[in-house]
Amino acid sequence: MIKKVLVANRGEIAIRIMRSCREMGIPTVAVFSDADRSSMHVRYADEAWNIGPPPSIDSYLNIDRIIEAAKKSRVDAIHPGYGFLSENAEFSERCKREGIEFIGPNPDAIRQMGDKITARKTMIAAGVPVVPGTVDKITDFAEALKTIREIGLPVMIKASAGGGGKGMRLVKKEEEIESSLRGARSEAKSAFGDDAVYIEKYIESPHHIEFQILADKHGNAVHLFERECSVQRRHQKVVEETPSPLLTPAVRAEMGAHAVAAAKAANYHGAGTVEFIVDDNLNYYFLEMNTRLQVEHPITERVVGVDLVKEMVNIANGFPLPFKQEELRQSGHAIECRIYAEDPDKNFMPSPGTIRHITEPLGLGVRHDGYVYEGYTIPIYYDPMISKLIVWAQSRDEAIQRMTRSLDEYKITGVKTSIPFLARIMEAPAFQSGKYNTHFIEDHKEFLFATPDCDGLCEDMVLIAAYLEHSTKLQKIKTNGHDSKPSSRWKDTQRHAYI
Amino acid sequence: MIKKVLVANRGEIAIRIMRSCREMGIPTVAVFSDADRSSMHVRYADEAWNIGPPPSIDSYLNIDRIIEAAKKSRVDAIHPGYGFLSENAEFSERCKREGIEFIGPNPDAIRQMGDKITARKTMIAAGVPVVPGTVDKITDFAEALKTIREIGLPVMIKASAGGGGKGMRLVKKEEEIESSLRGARSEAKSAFGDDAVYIEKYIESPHHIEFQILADKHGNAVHLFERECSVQRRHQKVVEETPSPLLTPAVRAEMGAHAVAAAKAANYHGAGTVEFIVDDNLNYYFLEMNTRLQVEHPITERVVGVDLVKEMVNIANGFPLPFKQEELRQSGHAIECRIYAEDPDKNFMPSPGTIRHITEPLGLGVRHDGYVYEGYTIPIYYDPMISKLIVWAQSRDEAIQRMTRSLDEYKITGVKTSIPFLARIMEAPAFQSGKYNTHFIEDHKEFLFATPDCDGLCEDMVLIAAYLEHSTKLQKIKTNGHDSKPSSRWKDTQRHAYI
Amino acid sequence: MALEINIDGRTAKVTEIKRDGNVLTLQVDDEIYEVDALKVGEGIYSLLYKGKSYNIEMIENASPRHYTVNSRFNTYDVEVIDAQSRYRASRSKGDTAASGNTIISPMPGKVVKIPVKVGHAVEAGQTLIIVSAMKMESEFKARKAGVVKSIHAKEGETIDANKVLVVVEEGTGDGK
Amino acid sequence: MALEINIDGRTAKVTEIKRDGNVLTLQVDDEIYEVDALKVGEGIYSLLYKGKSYNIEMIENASPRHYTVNSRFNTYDVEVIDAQSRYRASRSKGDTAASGNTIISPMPGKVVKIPVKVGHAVEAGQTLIIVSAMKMESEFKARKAGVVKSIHAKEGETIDANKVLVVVEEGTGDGK
Repeated sequence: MIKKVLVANRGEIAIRIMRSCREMGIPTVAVFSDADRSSMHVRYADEAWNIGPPPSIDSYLNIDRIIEAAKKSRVDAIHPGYGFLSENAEFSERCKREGIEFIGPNPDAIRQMGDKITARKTMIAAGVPVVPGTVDKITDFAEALKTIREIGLPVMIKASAGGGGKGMRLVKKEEEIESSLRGARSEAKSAFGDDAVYIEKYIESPHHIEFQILADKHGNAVHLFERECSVQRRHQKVVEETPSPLLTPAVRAEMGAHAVAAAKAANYHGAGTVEFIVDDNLNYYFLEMNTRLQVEHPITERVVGVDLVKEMVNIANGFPLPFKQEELRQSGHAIECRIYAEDPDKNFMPSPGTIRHITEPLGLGVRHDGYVYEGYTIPIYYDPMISKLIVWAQSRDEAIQRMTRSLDEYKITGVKTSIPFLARIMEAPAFQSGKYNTHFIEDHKEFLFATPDCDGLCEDMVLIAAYLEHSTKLQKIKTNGHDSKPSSRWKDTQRHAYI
Repeated sequence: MIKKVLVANRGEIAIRIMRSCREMGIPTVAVFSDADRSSMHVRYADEAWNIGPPPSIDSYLNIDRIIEAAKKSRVDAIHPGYGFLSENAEFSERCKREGIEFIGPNPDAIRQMGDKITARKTMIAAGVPVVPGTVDKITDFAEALKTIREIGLPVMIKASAGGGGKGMRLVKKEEEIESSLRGARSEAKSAFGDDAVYIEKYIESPHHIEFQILADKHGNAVHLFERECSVQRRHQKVVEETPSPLLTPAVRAEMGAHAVAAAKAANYHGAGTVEFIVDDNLNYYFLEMNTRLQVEHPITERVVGVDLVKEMVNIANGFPLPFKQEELRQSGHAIECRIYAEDPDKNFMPSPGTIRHITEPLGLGVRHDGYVYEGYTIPIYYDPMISKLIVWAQSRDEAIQRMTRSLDEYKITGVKTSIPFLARIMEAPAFQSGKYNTHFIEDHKEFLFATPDCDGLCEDMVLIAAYLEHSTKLQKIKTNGHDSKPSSRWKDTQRHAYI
Repeated sequence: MALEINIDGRTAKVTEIKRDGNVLTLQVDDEIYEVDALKVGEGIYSLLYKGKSYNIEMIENASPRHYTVNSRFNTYDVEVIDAQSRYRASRSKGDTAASGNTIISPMPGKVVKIPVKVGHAVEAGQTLIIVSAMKMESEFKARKAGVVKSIHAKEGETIDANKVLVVVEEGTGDGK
Repeated sequence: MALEINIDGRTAKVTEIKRDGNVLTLQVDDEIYEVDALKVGEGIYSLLYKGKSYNIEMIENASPRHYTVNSRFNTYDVEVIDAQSRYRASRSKGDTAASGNTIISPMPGKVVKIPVKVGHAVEAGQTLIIVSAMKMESEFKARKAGVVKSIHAKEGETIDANKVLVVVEEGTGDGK
């Protein structure tokens, strides 16, 4: 039985894990870099140990330091969260060697799914559909031509030694095949000295839909339905929802069964996510498997009514899954928005800094997983995500309305955030209709970055607030650079003291 | 169709109502007294109008001022919240006369349920069980004796002109009947000049269990199951939960049907609550009906999955109920804790003041309905309840664990709160076992007010924090009484300005 | 710096030995602690001692030297004893304030009623003033018999916390 | 007091006429407003104008005169124009800072690489410095051709926002 857990992470996910552990009566140990002494996860944990300098490579990615902290605090398990060491097979293996339970899959499963080629081969063997394409590289022109005709247009030709877009060609028309193939190969040859290529089906309006799975150590596995993650920028998810507005019950059941098959093929245990790419006609293909807890796991928790972290701990303890597939249901609709400290108007440039004020959204159907607080300085070293806002409602429409009002309530000053951008997404007709794919942000730039019309009045109100803020600031310079509010409060106290 | 709503209330309930209106796309209007300009509901609303001086009688209870604000802002409906004018038949009537929809029952239903005798008679006529006892006052000794024998012991004899405990006798034993009756009557005679008495069955271990009902204007009514509200002090609810750990499915269904019958008997529409007193043997008796939204409504919302405020607005709009009784289910378990600004160690003396710091509990299964913020001064004029913490989990045990960790996370400085007291309730074996009644706080004083054992170490840590806080304070007096933190932040800004 | 601090009846001496960034070395009575201490909000402290994480909330009471302090599982009554209060305590034997017959408001509120007047003789337990805050009325009573010396509030007046309201002089009233 | 404030390109003059508690009378260009204005948190304002409730969040930008401002539905770029900046703008025609060939960090971060040295001739668009913050690298490039005059950061150094990093003097390098 796991009696004490070290959480090898920081930020909101460290706290989210500690919350479930605390509810289970399991004390937790935090680790922190020099940049994170004031971070919330250090206060939240029952114990906290410093593991080195700010850069991740010296602290949160430093296996030796983390194992050292685990031994010092005598934990019997480590939860890696997401990111950092969560998909590091070496770390999972090291934990095993040190006699510490790694709350996640075994090293082999991590390795098998971490290598794209191995993962693809495993899925094909398990009967899970993968994006049609060549498994091995092609050096022969005629063979390439034959493969393309088999797969059917459009296809993507990729240099097998490639990267950075070099030796890559999208082929949409029959008459382009030969010239594109020739072009890709010669570009690959000159760039990498190797003209071998891969050929893959090109999905035109791709949807990114993933399935949550849970598997125990006794061979039982279930899926907890899907998450629609097609609202992305730079391949990073921005908004997720469940159920997906695209899927039909039949396709959902089929994909879920494939996700379970994928987990079983990898001999998987713990929580994992099977990602699919889906086209407008509901053809779906295995993309990859994430062998860890996902950022967007809360929407699944809300709609299925399961605490995924507690299930992970129970699985690590060797317990069998407490439910069967047929006992799980989706109830209502959940949406997650990721709040980043960034400036949407400046190409999403990171905006680290000190939080001056937060008003958090509250009330019915709102879950807020965050870690920043007033006076906290967001370090420059780590991810700019500061919180996740999750709402639930009976229907998708109501969930969008609830997210809109929650974003409305959410006020942060001190740093710039993606909140106004997320509010625009909720208002976008394409999002509201549920008809969107991974091109959504690119395709609706004009709407998303436009400033909605406002009468001169509200502009004048902003000017008045600006006047107030700045004139107070100027006043303070005159009166010696001191903030008057806390000092007057202090004077009140003084007055009381000497009555 | 309701297009704009004035909320005739303040604090958390005003905001809670505005949230649902906003989600429905309905603009809201706040009203505020002179003491509430800085209160959150003023900022939350789309419009806000001052309605007078701080005392409630001059503002939140001032019908004329509220109607005036309603006309000025051209709303077509008023939501009264709870407390203040919510159960005021005159106000409901005035709204009707002014052509403003009162989001609540009609004046007759309010009156009928507001008068205890009428309510009792209505319930008896509708076949709803009431506490056995005399309906009319008894002046004849022999008749009193006969009535007591009919009702069965124990009974409570109450002076019909009475009050303040005078002329009141609890009779537990057969041989006490005559002397108690004589004593009560002579005490009543000398105190009030009238020796008439009422006789009522005395419920020894009373549970306070209420049923939420919703009724539309077309004669449809459903109940949304029960709320167990037996954790009380001075007849004020402190913790509520649903489902009640006491009820069986059969008794629940029976009581629910009676609650619906009660609503129909009163020709009721809107949201209402039928309160029952229940003994250990699951005998239950109608106590009263609250003709308004209840403080503890969120636990019902969470377990049934319904937004009660939205349903109230829809009912006011004349829509039929969107569900039938058989479509409603209880899913999981919810608990609410009421957070008061009060000092549990000083007989719950109110603790108004300025909030210096808040850390709000977040994460899976937590709902927080509050209205105070950092820097906000809680006025002395109104209710000391500052927020409600609601948790949900699959099971009752897990819900208690979740509430415990949420109370743990909830940190407020500046004013004293009931948070530590609530945390003790969650830890009390009697509460955890689910076997408690309205005597719970009184019966477990020793446990609830005890300071749990702590090694000398944690006492020393408190001393160290006290040292830090106080020595910083003394330092500040020396350096001119100014708080150093904001000023140093300001200096940073200055430095930037002139680079 | 050193402070004498009373915690739930125990008086302890806290002496600062060294301060190195967040890391403080302090002596509490005979024990020496090296603690990583951080103020993370108004009245909120995060302490790390030998890896253990302690979160302490300091809530100022009616006077700036009195605190109600919450640690994770406990609530403490803490009072800093300073030179001034020791001095006051030593010389104020006959002082009405020290003898506890002065009514000081423990919270802000509104004066509902003052049923006595200056010069009135009052008995121990007699109500001197009724204050209302947050829909609850509190009666403040004379702890000893005496004569009302002064009244510093009016009915209907809104008062701050820690304000002297009524002072009663010991002894029986001489009808004056 | 009066301030000239630029909002998304429009320059407006805001003059305070009267202040009575929370209630302010202000003139914005030709319009006169009586507004009930309250600061409710750091950078958070609640305004009531003719009953309408406006909530405004002021987020300071790299300089204390620049703000990003959120109202309920809009985000604005706001800059207060003060005498000093007008003065600087008027006299700094030939100034490198004003001509925009000085790289100033818009955010705190860590210097990853400085591919140029003092004295190097650089072309417009050439990368002068790469700064990393929150797992994202930003390249800062020369806006015009010129010569690197000074460098105020080192590779690996952690820098604050609004720090001058690299100054480029206009003109071609003379090989010096």
